[in-house]
Amino acid sequence: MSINNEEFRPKIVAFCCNWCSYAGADLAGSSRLAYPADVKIIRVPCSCRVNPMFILRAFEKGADGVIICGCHPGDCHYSTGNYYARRRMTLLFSMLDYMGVENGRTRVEWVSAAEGVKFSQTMNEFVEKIHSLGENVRLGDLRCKN
Amino acid sequence: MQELINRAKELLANGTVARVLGWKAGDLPYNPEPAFFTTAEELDNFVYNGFCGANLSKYMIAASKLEGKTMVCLKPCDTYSFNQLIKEHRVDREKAYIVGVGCKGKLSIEKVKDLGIKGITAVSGAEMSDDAETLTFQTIYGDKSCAYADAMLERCHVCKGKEHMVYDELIGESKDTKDAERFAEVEKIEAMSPAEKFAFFQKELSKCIRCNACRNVCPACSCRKCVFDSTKFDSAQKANVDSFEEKMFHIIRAFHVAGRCTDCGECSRVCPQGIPLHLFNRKFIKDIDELYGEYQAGADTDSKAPLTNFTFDDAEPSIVTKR
Amino acid sequence: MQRIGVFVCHCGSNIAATVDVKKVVEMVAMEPGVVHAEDYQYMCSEAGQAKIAEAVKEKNLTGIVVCSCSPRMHENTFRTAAKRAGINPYMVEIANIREHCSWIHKNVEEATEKAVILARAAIAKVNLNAPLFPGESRVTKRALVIGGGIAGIQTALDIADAGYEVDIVEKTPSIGGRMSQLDKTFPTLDCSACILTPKMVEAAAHEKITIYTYSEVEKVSGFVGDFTVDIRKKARSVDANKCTGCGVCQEKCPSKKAPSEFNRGLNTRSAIYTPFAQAIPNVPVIDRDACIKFKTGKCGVCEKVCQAGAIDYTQQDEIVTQKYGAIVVATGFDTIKLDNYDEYAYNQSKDVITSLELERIMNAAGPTKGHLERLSDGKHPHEIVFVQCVGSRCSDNRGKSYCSKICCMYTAKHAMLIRDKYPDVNVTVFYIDVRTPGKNFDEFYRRAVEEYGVNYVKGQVGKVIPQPNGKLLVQGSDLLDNKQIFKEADMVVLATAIEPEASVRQIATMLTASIDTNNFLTEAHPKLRPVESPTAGVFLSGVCQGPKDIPETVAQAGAAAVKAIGLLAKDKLTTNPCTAKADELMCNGCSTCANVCPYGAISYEEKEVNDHGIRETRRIAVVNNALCQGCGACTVTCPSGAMDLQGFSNRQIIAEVDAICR
Amino acid sequence: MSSAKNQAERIKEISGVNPLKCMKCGKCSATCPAFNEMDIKPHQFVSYVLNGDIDALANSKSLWKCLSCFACVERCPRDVQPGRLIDAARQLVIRQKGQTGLAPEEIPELLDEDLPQQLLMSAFRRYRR
Amino acid sequence: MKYTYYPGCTLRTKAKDLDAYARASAKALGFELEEVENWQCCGGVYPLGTDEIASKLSSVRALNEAKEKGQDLVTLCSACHHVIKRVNNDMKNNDDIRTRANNYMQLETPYAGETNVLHFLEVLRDKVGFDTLKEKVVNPLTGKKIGAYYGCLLLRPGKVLGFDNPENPTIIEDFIRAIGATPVVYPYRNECCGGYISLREKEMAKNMCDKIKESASGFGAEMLITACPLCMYNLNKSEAELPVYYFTELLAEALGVKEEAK
Repeated sequence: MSINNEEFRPKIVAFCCNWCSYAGADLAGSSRLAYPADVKIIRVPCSCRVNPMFILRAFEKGADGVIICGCHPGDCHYSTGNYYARRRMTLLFSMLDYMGVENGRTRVEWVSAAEGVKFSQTMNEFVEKIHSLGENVRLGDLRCKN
Repeated sequence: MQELINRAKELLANGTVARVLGWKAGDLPYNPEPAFFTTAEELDNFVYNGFCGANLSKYMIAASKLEGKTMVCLKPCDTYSFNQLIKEHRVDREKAYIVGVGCKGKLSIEKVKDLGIKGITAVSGAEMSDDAETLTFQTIYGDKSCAYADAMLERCHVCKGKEHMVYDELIGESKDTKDAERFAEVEKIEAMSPAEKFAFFQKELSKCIRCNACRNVCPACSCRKCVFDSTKFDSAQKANVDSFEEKMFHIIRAFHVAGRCTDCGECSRVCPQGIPLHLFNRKFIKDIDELYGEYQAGADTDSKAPLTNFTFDDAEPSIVTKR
Repeated sequence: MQRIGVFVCHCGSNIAATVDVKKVVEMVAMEPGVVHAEDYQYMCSEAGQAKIAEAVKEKNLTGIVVCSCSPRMHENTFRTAAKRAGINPYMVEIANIREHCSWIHKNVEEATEKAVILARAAIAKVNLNAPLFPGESRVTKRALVIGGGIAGIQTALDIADAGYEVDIVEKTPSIGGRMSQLDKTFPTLDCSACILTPKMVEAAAHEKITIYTYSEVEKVSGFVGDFTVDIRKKARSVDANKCTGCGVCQEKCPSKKAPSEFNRGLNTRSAIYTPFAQAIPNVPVIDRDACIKFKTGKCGVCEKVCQAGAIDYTQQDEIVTQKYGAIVVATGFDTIKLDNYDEYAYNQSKDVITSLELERIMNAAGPTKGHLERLSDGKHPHEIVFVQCVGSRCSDNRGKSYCSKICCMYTAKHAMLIRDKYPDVNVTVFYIDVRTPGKNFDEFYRRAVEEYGVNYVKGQVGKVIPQPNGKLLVQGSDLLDNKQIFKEADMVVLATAIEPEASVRQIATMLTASIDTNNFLTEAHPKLRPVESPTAGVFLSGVCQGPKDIPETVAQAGAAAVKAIGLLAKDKLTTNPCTAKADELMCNGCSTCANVCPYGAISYEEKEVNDHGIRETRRIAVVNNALCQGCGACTVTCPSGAMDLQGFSNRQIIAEVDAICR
Repeated sequence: MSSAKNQAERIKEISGVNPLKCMKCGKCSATCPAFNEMDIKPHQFVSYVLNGDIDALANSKSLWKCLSCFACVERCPRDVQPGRLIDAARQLVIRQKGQTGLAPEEIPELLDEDLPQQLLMSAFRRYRR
Repeated sequence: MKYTYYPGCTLRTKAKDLDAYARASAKALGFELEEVENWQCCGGVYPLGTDEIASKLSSVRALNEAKEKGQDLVTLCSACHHVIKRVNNDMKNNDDIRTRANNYMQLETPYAGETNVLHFLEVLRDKVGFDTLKEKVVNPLTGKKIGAYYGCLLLRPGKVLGFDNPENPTIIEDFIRAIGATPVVYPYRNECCGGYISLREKEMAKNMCDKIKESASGFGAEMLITACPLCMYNLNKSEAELPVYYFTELLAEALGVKEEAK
């Protein structure tokens, strides 16, 4: 099915909060605000549902970038979920950076249900960033393959 | 040491405790091991010296379920772990009679060996009664000696201090052995280029044989069933078809204990492959201190842990790229 | 293993034009667990749903994947269809191949590939789905309306008329809102007060309505059907039960220099005041910042002159805690500050005013008793210039990007009223576009031009230049004539952009209702659910949702009321079954999960368990399904993974990740 | 035509202005102190660029009348910045070989003894390449 | 306090007194102006084109010198101020311009807008403080009714220059109050004087300046003050009777150092 074997087609997983960014992605869709097909969205009830294991799992399975989108701080549907997510992701990203994994491969963005434009822009930027980083080899290869 | 034994016998005799949790001599002069003692006779095997690095807090999870109290010997740094376990309802404070034992720094046999001292038949200077300045070894190659500090575990060079956080009584003197910066090693890695960092960790992690020693010894890794043994994450397969666990084990383990790890250093101490595992935990501790305010797990039993807490204006995850 | 049926919707050409649906069917049919796959024109139609039922029967399906529009559109439709076909509704998953795929991609091959991947993820998830059964929660039969303007009043009246208790919380001393400040209304030129005050009185007299004025919502907890709200009743310093509303205190109050909020600061009021004559309740409040007694301890005139003994300087704020089943937000609007628009000289000249200030000037109860005069020298103006779109339609960060919607019409109204009452006054309106969608609106505007001779000039004003002689030189464009024109005016009226009342942000945060970048509250769906917030049990009334005029506001207020009534009419609500659940054998009882639960839904029990033959009593987390809202914060904080979220379980999400990254 | 299109693109590039953002309110022309001196008015620049009518712009005397006072830039509600468009059109002209808005031989008669250097400098930058 | 100082071409020739009064006043106020070594002309106008790099380099050189000295860069002429502040803004915020300019410059460490650019008036307002200035005035200009003439270049675009409210500025009025005189606010104080157009379009510039002066006189101003030599030149071409001074001259007078400057 691949379009062009030569071209790098990144695999990007986006975890989107059902109440804000998932709806923001819907709005981007109904407003026909394009972003690359490389982005695949997984619906979660809240950014605080995103377990670091999901992210590492994605990288291990060959993802080139993972983005987590939640409600703006202060606007969490469950009041406080995104605050916990913010701390968890900050620490996780810092650890990945510490281990030499390019920190552009992970991102957290707050996108509300009304921000279709922001959703599309964010995804375009993120895909561009992943393109500039190229294929993810590091997280898939933390142990020397011998 | 004798004072400890005497006190233990006394407590057993008067029925205050049903058993004593301490260390008994191993088959070599430098490998004492954790042990329960239930009679005065058994206590003749009790030892406490510079090689008693093991943190006994975790054994109290099991001991808490036993009939009667247990006298447990905790070094100052071990009491942080015990506090953390109280906080997480894993041990029962009422079931423990805590004897805070003095500590003058614990020794690493690996370090001794690295100093070229091998074939050891006897050690002196590791008793807790002296000043802990010099160690003398009888070896099959003759007598050798080294400075006590040169043989100390890494964690003792960044010692959290002489104070016990929780105890019923104190026996023995402690010494402040801190002579290095706690985060110096972490900072060194932080300063590397991404490629160097990656090479460093790839090299270290490649040594891992997944023996689970780090997990088993860790007082924070006290789960009844580890996620890595659970069917609920599809992360339990040991077969080669799924290499997820092997690659991510240490990151996840460090994340799971982030904000709960007291930096007791047991993981690095027990790793048979010599992987400096504390570097993961200490990175999280450093980040937590810098981003959310200084926090020492186990310093108390009621503060909110950094990962179950937040402020409205916490740093955004993008700070990682900016720092 | 599940027996899964996959149904791929064309959505007319919405999906089928960009996604090769046949190819999707072909590809997904090979997935593990899939025993049936088909495509259809409109899956959401009766016929489409019938196809699902048929396949369930024929192929003995245990799980369903629908590849269609967003689950936010039709998840419910397909769950209901599944239920009818005899499958647990929670065995349905939607692959969003419209909003997240066909609508944003152009290349058919790419879009088809993505659609297949999204379908695979949904299939992988359904393979791990388990039937779920919703519980029930009770509904408190009382509604809260935040804001006592025309929107809030109308909503409250409609809910109360249906027989439910309603509380109105209004932060100013009186209900009435912005509408009470208006002089006349378009497009029929009714007197605003004449049509508003009867409604205010009706609300005050209604036995089902309780009005808390000079009060603010302080804390909101709970969820749809069962909110608990703290209302702060600010100290009035006047005992409402004793006050007779005679007004003597206001007359005698020696401190009369506080700017009148009601008259937009154009004149002053006493420290003890009711905002306007028809205020409800007719009980004054003491403005403690302006009151001499509160500032110096010496005065007490109001206490002395009050025959009823109603003055109480010691009164404290009071917190009222009340339970509600539904909450309606009706917080309204304000005009923007003009500090970013000094080219119009609003801050430099008293004779440059906003339209809302003109309303007060035109009003008989206003600062000039209804006489049109210049605020600088009290002289009668002969030339008035109106400037449209001041701060509206600005994408340069100085103003608001949206059209404020009401300005074109009220400017026509002002122009007409001025020309009617003062035929000697020339009126010029600088406009960019005249926007008059609405019944009789364009006719109204044309009357201003044709019957009243208002001079409309197409072009924006660049600068208002105060002249040494006190006049204002208006420098503007006449685009149709391609000229720059200079007009000497006596007054300039700025059609100032409106923005949501500043307090709405805080209220939205308390309600966890989402808000857009302009601080307007977001609707659950922009077209189909325009008066509901995405947060269940929270409804939107009036300008807090978007700019609108009075008739629209009243209509929306009624709609919000109906939605609230629909909720209050139920005795029980079915709860979301996607709640957290702890595995007894894995739980450590460490309490970490309870620390992050925003609903206090997790408690601990000493429970006897049988762990592979070991019987012991353990401390174990137990989730209260009625309280749990399913956010999942606990699942991630649980170190052992004992806590999981039904419907979004660890294994399900990991399966989706794996399917996407395959 | 295609070269006009290229030139329009070039103007957009040099100016960094997106003329599509304009809502044709005329505030720039309402603001411009040189309005009466201009044949093509500030607000019209936007449509000329959009329509690709670059020849007319190049021959417009407006190019040499704009004061670069930035009043239109400051007040434009859509952040279109018409002043930048005018300047880009002027750039397009003076960058062509042999084109100049000010010939050296013109200069002596324009001078007087109070004239500040700054004026000459600015004028050179404006009129010449 | 020491500042790096960029005088600009005109202050070395036709507007020597603008400069001399500023230096004398600075001394009296206790700060020092260290002239940029071998400064080059700023070009007089900010190159608006997104692709113009070479014409921005002289500003970058001055900015970089201040950076290396660890000082703020002070300007006096409105045009220099406008150009240098905008170039600095580009160097800080425009990746393309920064990269290309640094490619030309070949500096040891690339320049990225680190220097803080201040107009002399901003130094008075933000560093010295108008209250302090008021205390140091020995010869208050009591009774003088003065109109501030801002012109365009100090104020616009407001977002980039961040000098003052571009439509209703107050900094020079506050300055006038600090030296003991009475400011006269008039609406044309931020209108253009004609700028460079006066080289050829003498009449056009004259008309514009007439309007400015008439407006100021109308509101009761007895004189105008300005920071810009070009504004000064253009305003003087208008025949309307209203004297124009550099603000530094009045400052020096108020501080009692006017004679020293000569």
